[in-house]
Amino acid sequence: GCGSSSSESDAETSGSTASADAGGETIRVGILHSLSGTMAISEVTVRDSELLAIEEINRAGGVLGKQIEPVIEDGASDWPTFAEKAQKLISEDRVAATFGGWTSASRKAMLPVFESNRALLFYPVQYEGLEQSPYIFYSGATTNQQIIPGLEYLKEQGARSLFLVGSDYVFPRTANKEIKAWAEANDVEILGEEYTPLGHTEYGTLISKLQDARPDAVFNTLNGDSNVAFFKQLKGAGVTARDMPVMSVSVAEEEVAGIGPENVAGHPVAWNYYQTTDTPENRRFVEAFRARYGADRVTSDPMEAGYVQVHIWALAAEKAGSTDPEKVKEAARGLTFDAPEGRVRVDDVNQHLFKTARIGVVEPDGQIREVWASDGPIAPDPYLRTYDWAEGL
Amino acid sequence: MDVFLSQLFIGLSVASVLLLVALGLTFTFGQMNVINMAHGEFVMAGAYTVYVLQTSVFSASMATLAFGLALPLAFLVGGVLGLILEFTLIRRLHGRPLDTLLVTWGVSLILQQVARDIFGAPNVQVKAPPFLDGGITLAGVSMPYTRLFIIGLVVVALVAIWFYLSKLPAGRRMRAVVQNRDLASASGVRTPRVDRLTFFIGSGLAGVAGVAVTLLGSIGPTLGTNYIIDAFLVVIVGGLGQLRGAIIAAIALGVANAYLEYWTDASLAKAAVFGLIVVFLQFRPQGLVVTRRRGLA
Amino acid sequence: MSEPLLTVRGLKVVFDGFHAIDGLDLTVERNEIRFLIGPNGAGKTTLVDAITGLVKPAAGSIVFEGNELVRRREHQIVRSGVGRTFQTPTVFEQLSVLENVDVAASFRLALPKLLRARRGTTPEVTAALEAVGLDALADAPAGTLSHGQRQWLEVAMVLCQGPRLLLLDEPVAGMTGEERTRTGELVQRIAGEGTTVLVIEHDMDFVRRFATRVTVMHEGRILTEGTVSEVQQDETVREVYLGRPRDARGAGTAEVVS
Amino acid sequence: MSTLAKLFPARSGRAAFLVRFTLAAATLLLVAPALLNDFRLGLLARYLCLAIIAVGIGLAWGQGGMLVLGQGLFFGLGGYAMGMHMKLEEAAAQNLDVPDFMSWSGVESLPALWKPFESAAFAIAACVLIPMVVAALLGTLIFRQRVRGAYFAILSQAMAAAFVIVLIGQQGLTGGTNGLTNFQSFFGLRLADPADKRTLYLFVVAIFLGVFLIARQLVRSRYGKVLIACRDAEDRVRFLGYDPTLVKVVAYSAAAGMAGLAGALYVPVVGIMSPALLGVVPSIEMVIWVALGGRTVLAWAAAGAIIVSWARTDLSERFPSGWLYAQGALFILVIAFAPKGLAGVSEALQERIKTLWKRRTRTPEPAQERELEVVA
Amino acid sequence: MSAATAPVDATADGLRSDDLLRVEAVDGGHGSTAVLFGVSLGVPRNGLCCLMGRNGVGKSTVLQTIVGLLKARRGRVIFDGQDITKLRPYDRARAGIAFVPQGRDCFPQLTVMENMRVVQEARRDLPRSGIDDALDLFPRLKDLLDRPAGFLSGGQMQQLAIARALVTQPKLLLLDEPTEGIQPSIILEIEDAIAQLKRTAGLSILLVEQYVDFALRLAERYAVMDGGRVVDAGDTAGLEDGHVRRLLAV
Ligand SMILES: Nc1ncnc2c1ncn2[C@@H]1O[C@H](COP(=O)(O)OP(=O)(O)OP(=O)(O)O)[C@@H](O)[C@H]1O
Ligand SMILES: Nc1ncnc2c1ncn2[C@@H]1O[C@H](COP(=O)(O)OP(=O)(O)OP(=O)(O)O)[C@@H](O)[C@H]1O
Ligand SMILES: NC(N)=O
Ligand SMILES: [Mg+2]
Ligand SMILES: [Mg+2]
Repeated sequence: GCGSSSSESDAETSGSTASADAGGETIRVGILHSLSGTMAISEVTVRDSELLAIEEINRAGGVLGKQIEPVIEDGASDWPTFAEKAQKLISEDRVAATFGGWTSASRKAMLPVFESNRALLFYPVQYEGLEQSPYIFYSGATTNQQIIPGLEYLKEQGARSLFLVGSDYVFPRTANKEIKAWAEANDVEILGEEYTPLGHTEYGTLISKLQDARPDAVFNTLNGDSNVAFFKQLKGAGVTARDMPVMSVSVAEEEVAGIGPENVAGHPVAWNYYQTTDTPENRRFVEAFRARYGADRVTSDPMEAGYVQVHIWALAAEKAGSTDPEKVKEAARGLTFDAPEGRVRVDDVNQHLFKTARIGVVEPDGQIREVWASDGPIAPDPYLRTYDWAEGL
Repeated sequence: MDVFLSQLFIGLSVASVLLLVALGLTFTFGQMNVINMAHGEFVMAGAYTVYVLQTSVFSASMATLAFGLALPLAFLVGGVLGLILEFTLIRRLHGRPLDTLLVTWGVSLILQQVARDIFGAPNVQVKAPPFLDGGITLAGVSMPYTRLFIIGLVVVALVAIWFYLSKLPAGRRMRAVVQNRDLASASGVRTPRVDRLTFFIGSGLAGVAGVAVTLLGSIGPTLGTNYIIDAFLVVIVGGLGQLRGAIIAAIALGVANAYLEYWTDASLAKAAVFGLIVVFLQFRPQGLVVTRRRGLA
Repeated sequence: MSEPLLTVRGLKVVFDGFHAIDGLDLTVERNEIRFLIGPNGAGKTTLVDAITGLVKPAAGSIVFEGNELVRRREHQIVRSGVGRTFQTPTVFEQLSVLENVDVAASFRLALPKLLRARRGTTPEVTAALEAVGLDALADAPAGTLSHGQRQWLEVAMVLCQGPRLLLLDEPVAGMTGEERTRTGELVQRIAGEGTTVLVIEHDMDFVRRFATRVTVMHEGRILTEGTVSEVQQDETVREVYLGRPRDARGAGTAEVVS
Repeated sequence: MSTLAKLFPARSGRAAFLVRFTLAAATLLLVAPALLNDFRLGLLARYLCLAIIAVGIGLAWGQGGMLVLGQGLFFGLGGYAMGMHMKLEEAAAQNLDVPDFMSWSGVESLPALWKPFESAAFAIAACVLIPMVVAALLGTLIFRQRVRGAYFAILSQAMAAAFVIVLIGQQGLTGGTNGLTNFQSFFGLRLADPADKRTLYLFVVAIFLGVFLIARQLVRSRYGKVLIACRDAEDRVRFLGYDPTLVKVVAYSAAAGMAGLAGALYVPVVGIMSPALLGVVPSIEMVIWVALGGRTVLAWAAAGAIIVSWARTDLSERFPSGWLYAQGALFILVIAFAPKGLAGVSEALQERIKTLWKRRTRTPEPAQERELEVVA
Repeated sequence: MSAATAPVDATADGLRSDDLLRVEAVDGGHGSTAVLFGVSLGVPRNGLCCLMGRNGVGKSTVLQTIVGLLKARRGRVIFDGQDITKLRPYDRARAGIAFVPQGRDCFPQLTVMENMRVVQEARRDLPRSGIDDALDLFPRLKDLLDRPAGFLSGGQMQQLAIARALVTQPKLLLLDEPTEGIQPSIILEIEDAIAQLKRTAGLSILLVEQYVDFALRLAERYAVMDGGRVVDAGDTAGLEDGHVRRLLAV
């Protein structure tokens, strides 16, 4: 459907152009992920789980009695393209909501588009916090639901010194800014902080820096392909999880498969969900996913968040009796949903989810075994207002 | 640990990967003047060859055998892809080197998408053969077997290529065709056959490089894009079609990068190396090893 | 007393240890047509290359109208009044014959003037084209010219620049007798108009007809210098260059139809 | 048919050009705004920004033979110059010390590099002059050493790559991978307002047409011929008394200025400037537009940019997961099989039509005519 | 008018049924530019045909069409009884045609020796002694064997070009202005060499040459071109003195 609809363009009404078109037979929603380029590796899996959720909802009768029709667009791992496609989904396809993005860079690019059109974006990936757009729902973890528990866990395990390794973009840099503040307050020494460009593959020098610095643990915010190179070369250099555990916040089941489980086995990760998470909802989710996409596929945290956020939008729309963004926002406040990761709740104010933090360890079979979990869902705190050490960030 | 020596080793191993990718280019770019942007995708095809062998042909316990067989097979896979490219497109582009860049760029887009459709967008995994686990420590420098293996592979490839180019009639023919196609043809050299063979070898080497890089990094549709620019820079700095130049250039770039990265970080080191290349070309505009010519070029 | 137009002293050009020019001294006076002959590989083209900046001499000096040329860049040498053609003609194949000559003729224009479009044809361009007989082909792309036509075009291009020293590297190679005569007459006319011409040529008949003075090079040095007949009588010149005519062929060895 | 023939005469004389130019200008200024909705008109504005880059590439590559594979560098310099100014204007409007992204990376006071961009005049001049000066410097270094052909191509590509690496690495200064986003206004135009966006569109069209005329004059002038001469036999040009370095630097620098200007317009039109727009991949694509349109014909170079960008938008909307095939195939087919690009295709078509027309109107011309031409 | 495939009158003398090479009513040119119009000529077995004409009349184009670097648009090229019009250049070379192009062509970055070896190795049937034989004809090359050919002087390169052609031990040698840029004494030697090759190796030669005397001394057959057509052709025996000169002076 390419809109050559000049009649639709209503030059009279200036200002908000988004008026989710609820008049048709179906309700259109946007699915906007990178289907090509470096990030496709991660993002297509999220698209898959979002489509799964849409199918489930449609099978159960749809939303407001109408079927949901996904409009899929390719963000092409290119942030400006995300912005362009978001605009297209809003003004031409008149989607009721858009599910999309992975990197914080893509989200930052889309943010002004959604804000100026007063349209809704559901964003499924853990991120660095310090953001709260009224038109974005954040269904991945913010810092205090993933990174801080990860740090606390390392500290509990006896780590007194850390080395920070990350990809060179906004998420790792901002996250590390927070980590350093935390470390200072917690008497943990930061022995180094290194960034490599997205897609970097040569980690020899970085590893020798790690070997020189001898930290108790490494905190890893690398994203995408780089993780594969990093872990393979780390193992090649003879560094094991026992010598120097590497806590990752962007390595989930999907990435483990690409790295090769034998290369990451034993290293800890921090997320809110694993394929092994033991809830009835998750058993159903994994089964449905495999039935739909093949038994060899794995599920992961961002995939689960993608799946969950579609359901949350559908629930909110039902509750509001409309797909109008303002009404959906209103209805979503405090909404709960029994997700594969356990019960989640939409925060009244900041539109993030209450989520349970889980630390896991990678097993040689590629699955992740949970070794620690928070007592119930943690309230999202994107600006870390409840932490003294985070003042001035 | 002695930083100087360990960075030297890291530099050399970076160089070996660069060189392995660049060697194929000394054929297709250096000899035939084809700027093959799809070379990286041939590397990727080599990497997927290992994956296919390991997952679909051999059982997991036969990783070593699969890996060993992958070397010749990846050469063939890369080579055949190169042949197809030569036969369908490159053939039409003689004397338009800059256009080959643009056309093969289109080819590389398509090959990436093909890989995505066949193997899926996510990375796949290859098991290193067990005998490459671990490493040795010499003079305080730890040398992973994987790195040593790649260095060894490069040395073997280099010797073979040197012999081919300078000792075998086929190599001479190859150079003759590049330098004066019409004259070679009118002298009885079957130029299309020479072109195809050149492209086959160059692309085959890319396939071999693909096998090597599975030991170090990710295997995914965009694998090739990581290496392609650096590899071209090696060829440029070395001097077009100059084996000796490419070796020195790869080592210089690899080692410079290793030391610079140690003192700064990966981004700055990379930018600095690019800067150094621009400066270097001020002194040696034709690269390290120059083929001089008389009169007007 | 007027100083010579061109003075070359102690010139050495070395390629990888091979001395292509080996301590050469040469003086060219104003308004002469000087011929440079010598065996293949004697270094004639290399000498022209050195004068025009294409190769850098290892030693020696080249003084043109009182200015040292060594170490100047090619275009500066041209701007100081030295023009040349090439043994293998090179023209701008995508431009028309007329544009080729026009580009050559505009070389002294400053950038702002260059940025204006060409309107019509300047007299020097027309004259140069007529002089070489390419006026009929003015609008043809230079890429479609034959070998010989390209040689003519090259001559037209240097002609319209009005150089004070013109270096021609085998300008009549591949031309028929009639064409040679025309070229020779053209050279004479140019010289008459105040341009000194240095011609490299192997065609002895052509040399005989048009040379005022002949310099013979051998192995990177000047072997001898003199009038045509002086040079032709020289034993060494016969030995290394002319060869000995054999009875069976009569006197003319490589005579062109005239 | 005869009116058509009048509009598109075989020899592109002055009058013919004026007709075509007026037609194109009218289409862009009057027809397009009437037909397209706000979103599509916004896209067209974006394509026109890209077409400005393409005109520059047509000049440097098509006429001057320099395969500029790193125009992203200059596009970025212009874009960032404008983006920095707009960010500062906004920060001032919101009473912030520094733009939003700086505080995310812990930069609390405005870096010295940013200070001059508070001035609108400086920013506007910088958009064009910084790229031109940088190009002149780099160009002088590179061309003086006679680096050319594939060497130049790959070197220029490496420069774009290095620029992107630096941008990404200096997040506090440049916004890193994100680049600069979230702009609200451009010299008083509110970017979210459709009426203001239309004004912006018209502004872009005007600049595009102006740039095109400048480039055309360069090509038509004597300088343009010298440039072609440099492209075809640079070394020979030296022996005509020109310094090819200078000749090439002028075109390179002009192309850079155009790319910079395009970048400056791109920021308000699209609302983002990021390294993703400037690296190796986008830079190669810029050249592909030109190759596809026709490298030696400026108008077709610009058309190439518009056509390819439009095709990309359209294909990726129709086939979100398969559009790369279509795009790749398009590149391959046109460049390999139509070396002169769409310009050549259109020329051949016109030729075909003309002969058909002639054949129908006149008696077949004697086969001799052509031969005599050649022999004469 | 050139629709007639039969050779026009003037060229009838230039073509015999038993000629080693027969060019029959060939039209040809460069790309879209037509240059040749119904060119017919023949090279007798073990003989020499000399092709003459002013600049730009199409002599080189004829040679390039014979070796296959340019396509004949009409007409046929028959070599040794075989129609080679459709063959690729290398197959024509293998059939026994060698070509010395105008303007000093070589493989510039190969050494003089490699220039010859690459040609010799291109085919299995060529003996290595071919190189020695060629060097014996041009002894001055022996001092230059290791020099990259691109560095040679114009005359040196021309000698190499002829030597390289001889390495293939051809039946037919096409020489495009071989004396261009060669010093007088060597022209004499080349003349001797050609005569000797005709005598001892049974070589046939098509020679493009501006030095009429030189050419006519060696030739059995001649052809004169103008405007892409053969305007006169025939045997040199009994050729009235000055006939050719008059034709060329048109
Ligand atoms: N770049 C180079 N490297 C090595 N040798 C060279 C180079 N340039 C020229 N020579 C050698 O220098 C010598 C002089 O060459 P040059 O071209 O000047 O001779 P020439 O007198 O012009 O001869 P000809 O009459 O044949 O044109 C030759 O032996 C040639 O091989
Ligand atoms: N590459 C080309 N493209 C188009 N036309 C060409 C090309 N080469 C030559 N011609 C044209 O073909 C005609 C014949 O050229 P050719 O080279 O055969 O002449 P020639 O008789 O060998 O002349 P010369 O004695 O100057 O070498 C000329 O008029 C020339 O303009
Ligand atoms: N939010 C992330 N992982 O970029
Ligand atoms: Mg010479
Ligand atoms: Mg010729």
